[in-house]
Amino acid sequence: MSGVRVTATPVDPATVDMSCRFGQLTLKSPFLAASGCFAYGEQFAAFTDLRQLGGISTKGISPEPRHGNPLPRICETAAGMLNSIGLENVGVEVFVREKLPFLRDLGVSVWVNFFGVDFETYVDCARRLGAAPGVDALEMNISCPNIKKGGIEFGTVPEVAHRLTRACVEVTDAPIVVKLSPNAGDNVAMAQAVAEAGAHGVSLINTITGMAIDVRSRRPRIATTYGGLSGPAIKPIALRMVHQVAKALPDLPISGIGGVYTGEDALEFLMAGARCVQVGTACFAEPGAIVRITDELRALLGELGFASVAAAVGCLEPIEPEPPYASTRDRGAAR
Amino acid sequence: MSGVRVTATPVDPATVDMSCRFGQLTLKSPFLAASGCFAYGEQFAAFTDLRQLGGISTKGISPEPRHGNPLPRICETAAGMLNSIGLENVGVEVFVREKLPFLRDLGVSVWVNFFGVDFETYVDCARRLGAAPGVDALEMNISCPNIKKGGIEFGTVPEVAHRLTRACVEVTDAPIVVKLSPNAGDNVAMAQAVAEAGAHGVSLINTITGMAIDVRSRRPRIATTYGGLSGPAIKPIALRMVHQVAKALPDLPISGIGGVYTGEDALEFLMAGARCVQVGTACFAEPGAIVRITDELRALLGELGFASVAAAVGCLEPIEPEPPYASTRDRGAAR
Amino acid sequence: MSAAQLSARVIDNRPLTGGYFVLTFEAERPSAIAETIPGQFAMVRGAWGRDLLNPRAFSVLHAADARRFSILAKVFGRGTARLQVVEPGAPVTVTAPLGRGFRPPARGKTQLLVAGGVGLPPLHLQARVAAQAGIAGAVELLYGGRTRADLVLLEDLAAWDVRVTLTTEDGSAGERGFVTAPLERRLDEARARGEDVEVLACGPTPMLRAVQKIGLSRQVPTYLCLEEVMACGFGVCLGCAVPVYGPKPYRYCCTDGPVFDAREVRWS
Amino acid sequence: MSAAQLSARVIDNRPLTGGYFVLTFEAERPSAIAETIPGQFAMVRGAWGRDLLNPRAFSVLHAADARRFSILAKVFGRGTARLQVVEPGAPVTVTAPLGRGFRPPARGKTQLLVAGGVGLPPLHLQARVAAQAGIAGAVELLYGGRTRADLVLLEDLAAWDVRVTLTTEDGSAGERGFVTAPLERRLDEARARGEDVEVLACGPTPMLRAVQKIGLSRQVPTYLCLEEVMACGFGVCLGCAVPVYGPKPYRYCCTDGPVFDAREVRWS
Ligand SMILES: Cc1cc2nc3c(=O)[nH]c(=O)nc-3n(C[C@H](O)[C@H](O)[C@H](O)COP(=O)(O)OP(=O)(O)OC[C@H]3O[C@@H](n4cnc5c(N)ncnc54)[C@H](O)[C@@H]3O)c2cc1C
Ligand SMILES: Cc1cc2nc3c(=O)[nH]c(=O)nc-3n(C[C@H](O)[C@H](O)[C@H](O)COP(=O)(O)OP(=O)(O)OC[C@H]3O[C@@H](n4cnc5c(N)ncnc54)[C@H](O)[C@@H]3O)c2cc1C
Ligand SMILES: Cc1cc2nc3c(=O)[nH]c(=O)nc-3n(C[C@H](O)[C@H](O)[C@H](O)COP(=O)(O)O)c2cc1C
Ligand SMILES: Cc1cc2nc3c(=O)[nH]c(=O)nc-3n(C[C@H](O)[C@H](O)[C@H](O)COP(=O)(O)O)c2cc1C
Ligand code: FES
Ligand code: FES
Repeated sequence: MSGVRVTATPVDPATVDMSCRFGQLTLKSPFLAASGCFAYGEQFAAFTDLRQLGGISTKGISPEPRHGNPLPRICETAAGMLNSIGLENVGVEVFVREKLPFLRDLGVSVWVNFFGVDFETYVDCARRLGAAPGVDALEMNISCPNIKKGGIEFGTVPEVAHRLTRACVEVTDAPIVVKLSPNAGDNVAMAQAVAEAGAHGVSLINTITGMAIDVRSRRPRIATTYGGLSGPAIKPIALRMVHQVAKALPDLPISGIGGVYTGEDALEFLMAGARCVQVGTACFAEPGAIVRITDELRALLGELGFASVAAAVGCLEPIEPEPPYASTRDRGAAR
Repeated sequence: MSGVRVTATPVDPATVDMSCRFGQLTLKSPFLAASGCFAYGEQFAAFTDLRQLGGISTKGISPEPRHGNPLPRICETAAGMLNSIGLENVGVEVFVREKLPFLRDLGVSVWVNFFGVDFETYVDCARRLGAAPGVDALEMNISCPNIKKGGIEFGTVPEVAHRLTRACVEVTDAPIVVKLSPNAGDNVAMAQAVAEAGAHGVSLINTITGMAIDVRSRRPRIATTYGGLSGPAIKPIALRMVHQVAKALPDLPISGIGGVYTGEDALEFLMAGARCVQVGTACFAEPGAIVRITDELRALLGELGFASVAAAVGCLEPIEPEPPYASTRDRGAAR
Repeated sequence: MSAAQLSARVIDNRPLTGGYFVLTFEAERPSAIAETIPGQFAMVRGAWGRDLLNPRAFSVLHAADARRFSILAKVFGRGTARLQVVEPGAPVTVTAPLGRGFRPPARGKTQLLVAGGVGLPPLHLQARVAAQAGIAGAVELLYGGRTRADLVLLEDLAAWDVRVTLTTEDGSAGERGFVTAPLERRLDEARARGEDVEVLACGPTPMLRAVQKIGLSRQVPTYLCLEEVMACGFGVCLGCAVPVYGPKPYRYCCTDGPVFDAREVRWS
Repeated sequence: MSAAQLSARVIDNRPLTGGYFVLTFEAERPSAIAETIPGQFAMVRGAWGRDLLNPRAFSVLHAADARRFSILAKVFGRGTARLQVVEPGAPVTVTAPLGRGFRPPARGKTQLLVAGGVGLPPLHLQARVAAQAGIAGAVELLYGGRTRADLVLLEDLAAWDVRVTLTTEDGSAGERGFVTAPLERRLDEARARGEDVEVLACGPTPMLRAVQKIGLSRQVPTYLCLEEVMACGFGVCLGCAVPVYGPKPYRYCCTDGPVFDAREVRWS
């Protein structure tokens, strides 16, 4: 069977240090609920122990409330799903007044995912949310594939992303984590640009623009024609992007996102260089998914001899080279 | 249930015209075997009736023979697989002498997939292959994620792709179909660039660069660290790219590729605007896959009232708008 | 909300006519499932690996106790196809009970239960509730299908003494045609008699659209149990939007519904 | 090549000790499976939807006739986990027989069959062939496992009168240690006797590497049945490369192998 098995003496899972450092931020677990898959958290209280999470990234917040897109908004694809919700949200004011207190009281890291429809509204959003008590970080979504006006260009042109990030960083003390678009040509350039602009870290990846067609109605399965692809289908792409950025910018904290369903998936992201991991689509079928995944990671880290989450971050090793090829006829094929 | 069902009177599948026009090329069926998934065709003769295919795209050919990459070269992912074969091939000379005659005698459309390691070798390859008898089209792979030297930049910078395409078009009479990279930022710009350079059509998509990690060996599952993702997982992304290019360049023939496993998958590509469809990974688990998929498409076209493959191409319709929203209190919520 | 995520096992898979089947589950631990209100639903996902990612929504047909409940289904696509062949013992993940159901039956008022196809379960449960409350006369079922085989579980309704009117498109059982025809007659009769009626409907969207028109034009209180594609079922993905009139353009099938007042649904 | 794509059904799923199980399939139509040479394999894929995309390779354990054949497996990952629980009647797609097997047993020459874990099937079949040819004495099985439960199908070998040497790492059966110890002793004995021997081995890569060293150092003809990750199994994906010495740096496990001359494998 392929792959040597690194033999490290197992560690008692109970003793594994699950805490996670993401730049200045310390999380008690490396798992956050991914934006848009956890709403504002309340609904999950009925299903799972929210206090066991490392943190929660909220549904994307805009300065003004937004209604969503026409339906259908979602459809399933092979090992994934498409969505075009339209960044529906309650807006900054209602969020701060009605949603934030609940999150703050959970004692988990609160990342407020936000966006604007243009430069000014991004900055305005960052200022107002950053000033709200109980916000641990602002996750700036410059990568939403579903919003027509604005959005996209911020996520694809490094210079633009740099200017936007700098402007937001300047109006708040809250650390800003920029969520990058997998649809951008060059993620390393994007990450570099926002890092130089003062971003605290980056989140990789958002959904990948995709499409599905209902051949019987001859219509797209998503009202807006295209939607964002999420789920296990995109994991290999997300993992590659995380690894590329981690290699190029080893000091930049990365929050790995994309198709995480098990503790093993999460460990792949950590080994690739992510400091923490977000879980999105998995929470739909199984509201308690993150707690299960956390237990699985703890057990796996113990089994593989990692004393802490931190020890696993970026520990990927290169494949050992094959013995040199020589067409030595004497040892050559017999048959 | 979502989606109106377009009610067209069914057609007897036996009478459905399965022939397919791809620019000047006429194929007896819209299905080609995708490059690298069918080798040079011989092996499949034992499993399936090759004469039922519309065509075959060969393993990528380079001027000189190439050995492949170290192992592991493949691994499975959710609804997909990663590969980094390294464009191993027998080279132009051996291909023309030993492989081409077999393909020519099948009476299916022979697309020779080719690449070079730099500008000159691309052009040299196009000249020599284009001159070989029995080559119906040259599929220029400017998008291989696995080859270090050269390759990638040709597939990501429109100007470079334009120059390369023009140079190849000038040295051969064989129609050149350019296989684009899904890793490029803007596929429409790429398609436009190669179309203006004289490309006969484009193939969309090649594999998407991805990664997987074996957490027990702490090593990548692919020796070259990254590999190309194929299979149903990428279908929504491929379909979106085909649709984007078809909308922007309605006259440019597109060969749709990515995760096709059933006749319904193929019909989605046709409706999105592809003139023909290639099947790759599906041929591994089921060497007879293309014949099955062809039968499924024929039956489905009949059921849905399409008299021909051509009638289905680009027939996607927009979703009908919802009745206007009015907050008419009188009709407002009762509960 | 008193819903919970449950690990359950299939304990029975009973095929009926017309490709319908009744699946019965037993959860590891008790939950509020026994208090399910007709129209409330469960999100069900089998051990489907990573291909079928999302659970599927099914109205609760009956909850025998706090651990055992059943659904009525028919093969529609890939998920229901897998459920149709599950063997007893197969594990499923369930979140239930979800959503808002129908208002309860009440003496002195007649609820006309209009069912089509897989829309039967909520109304079948409503009839059960009425019967158990000793007011079987407060509900009447109008039940339509393409053909006789599409009309299932009639024996229960007979046992409960619930008045049932059947229609089939091919006339193989009951009256030939759509279920909306007897509905209109019954409503006219009620108006003539000055009878206090309301309409509760669940079934294919075309049927619900017709029922909406009929109910609104006659100004009879009409409630529709809707189906939308759902990813979560508890209000977080925002995928199941329903276009409505009112303060906002959309409400959510899974949390505001699946039962909606016909007046607010923005369709026709 | 006489291989074919076959639609088959599971007709038996027999659990053995140590988590091993024997699956028997029956193909819809006859094929060359009955002529399988020991070491040749089948690519097997169940009705796995779109999640597990590729078939899995399994050495043919035995082909009773042109339609029925069986494999020996153990749960390793996701695919074998699904196969372990298949019920009779479950459909599978099979391409077989594939690859090049071992050279046949012959009078006057002793083949030492070295097996470890799931590497047993090709050697078990080789022993069967020898026994059926009435030359059971031309083969000897050296069979190693972690513990007694890992050693399966011994009853067959006993019935065929094949000489068997067992080893277990914990000493629970046969000699304590690795199978390579008795192999070295046996080779020394053969050299002393001037006996004509060759080594046929299949098992975990570490075992095969050790066998390669032993065989090469003693210049005994040694053949290794290798395992590589495979997508197709018939030479088109080029995924199953094996590093070799010779005219080219790689050959293919599925078409040039899975049986390779130990001298050409570029490992140690
Ligand atoms: C509140 C609610 C209650 C339901 N109760 C029942 C019930 O009691 N019995 C029953 O048999 N079915 C019921 N359904 C419908 C059931 O959820 C769908 O049949 C199921 O989702 C289809 O899944 P599938 O995997 O078979 O089809 P898929 O392969 O998932 O989908 C096939 C096609 O149907 C569309 N689709 C998928 N799910 C839905 C949906 N929920 N609504 C509309 N279109 C959809 C898909 O977009 C696709 O075009 C209910 C749905 C809802 C929302
Ligand atoms: C020629 C040949 C004959 C074989 N004969 C048998 C047999 O008789 N009985 C038996 O039980 N098994 C046999 N195998 C091994 C069997 O194919 C693997 O156990 C199977 O592929 C693992 O699949 P899985 O889904 O259980 O594991 P997966 O979940 O697919 O893989 C788990 C891990 O194993 C790796 N892996 C997957 N397949 C292979 C492989 N073929 N070789 C090495 N590593 C792999 C994956 O990369 C992954 O890291 C044979 C393999 C080959 C190539
Ligand atoms: C229904 C849905 C809504 C989402 N909404 C947002 C959002 O508002 N802001 C954002 O940055 N990402 C959003 N995402 C993207 C997720 O946060 C995550 O990046 C993506 O789904 C990949 O992770 P997953 O595969 O674990 O779901 C959304 C994803 C889904 C499925
Ligand atoms: C093993 C393997 C080898 C491939 N080799 C080539 C190649 O040589 N040239 C090329 O243009 N595409 C190559 N491809 C890409 C396929 O032609 C196709 O574009 C891609 O796999 C997506 O289609 P699929 O999902 O149907 O497999 C290869 C794909 C696979 C899986
Ligand atoms: S199904 Fe997710 S919000 Fe309704
Ligand atoms: S497994 Fe595909 S070439 Fe060997």
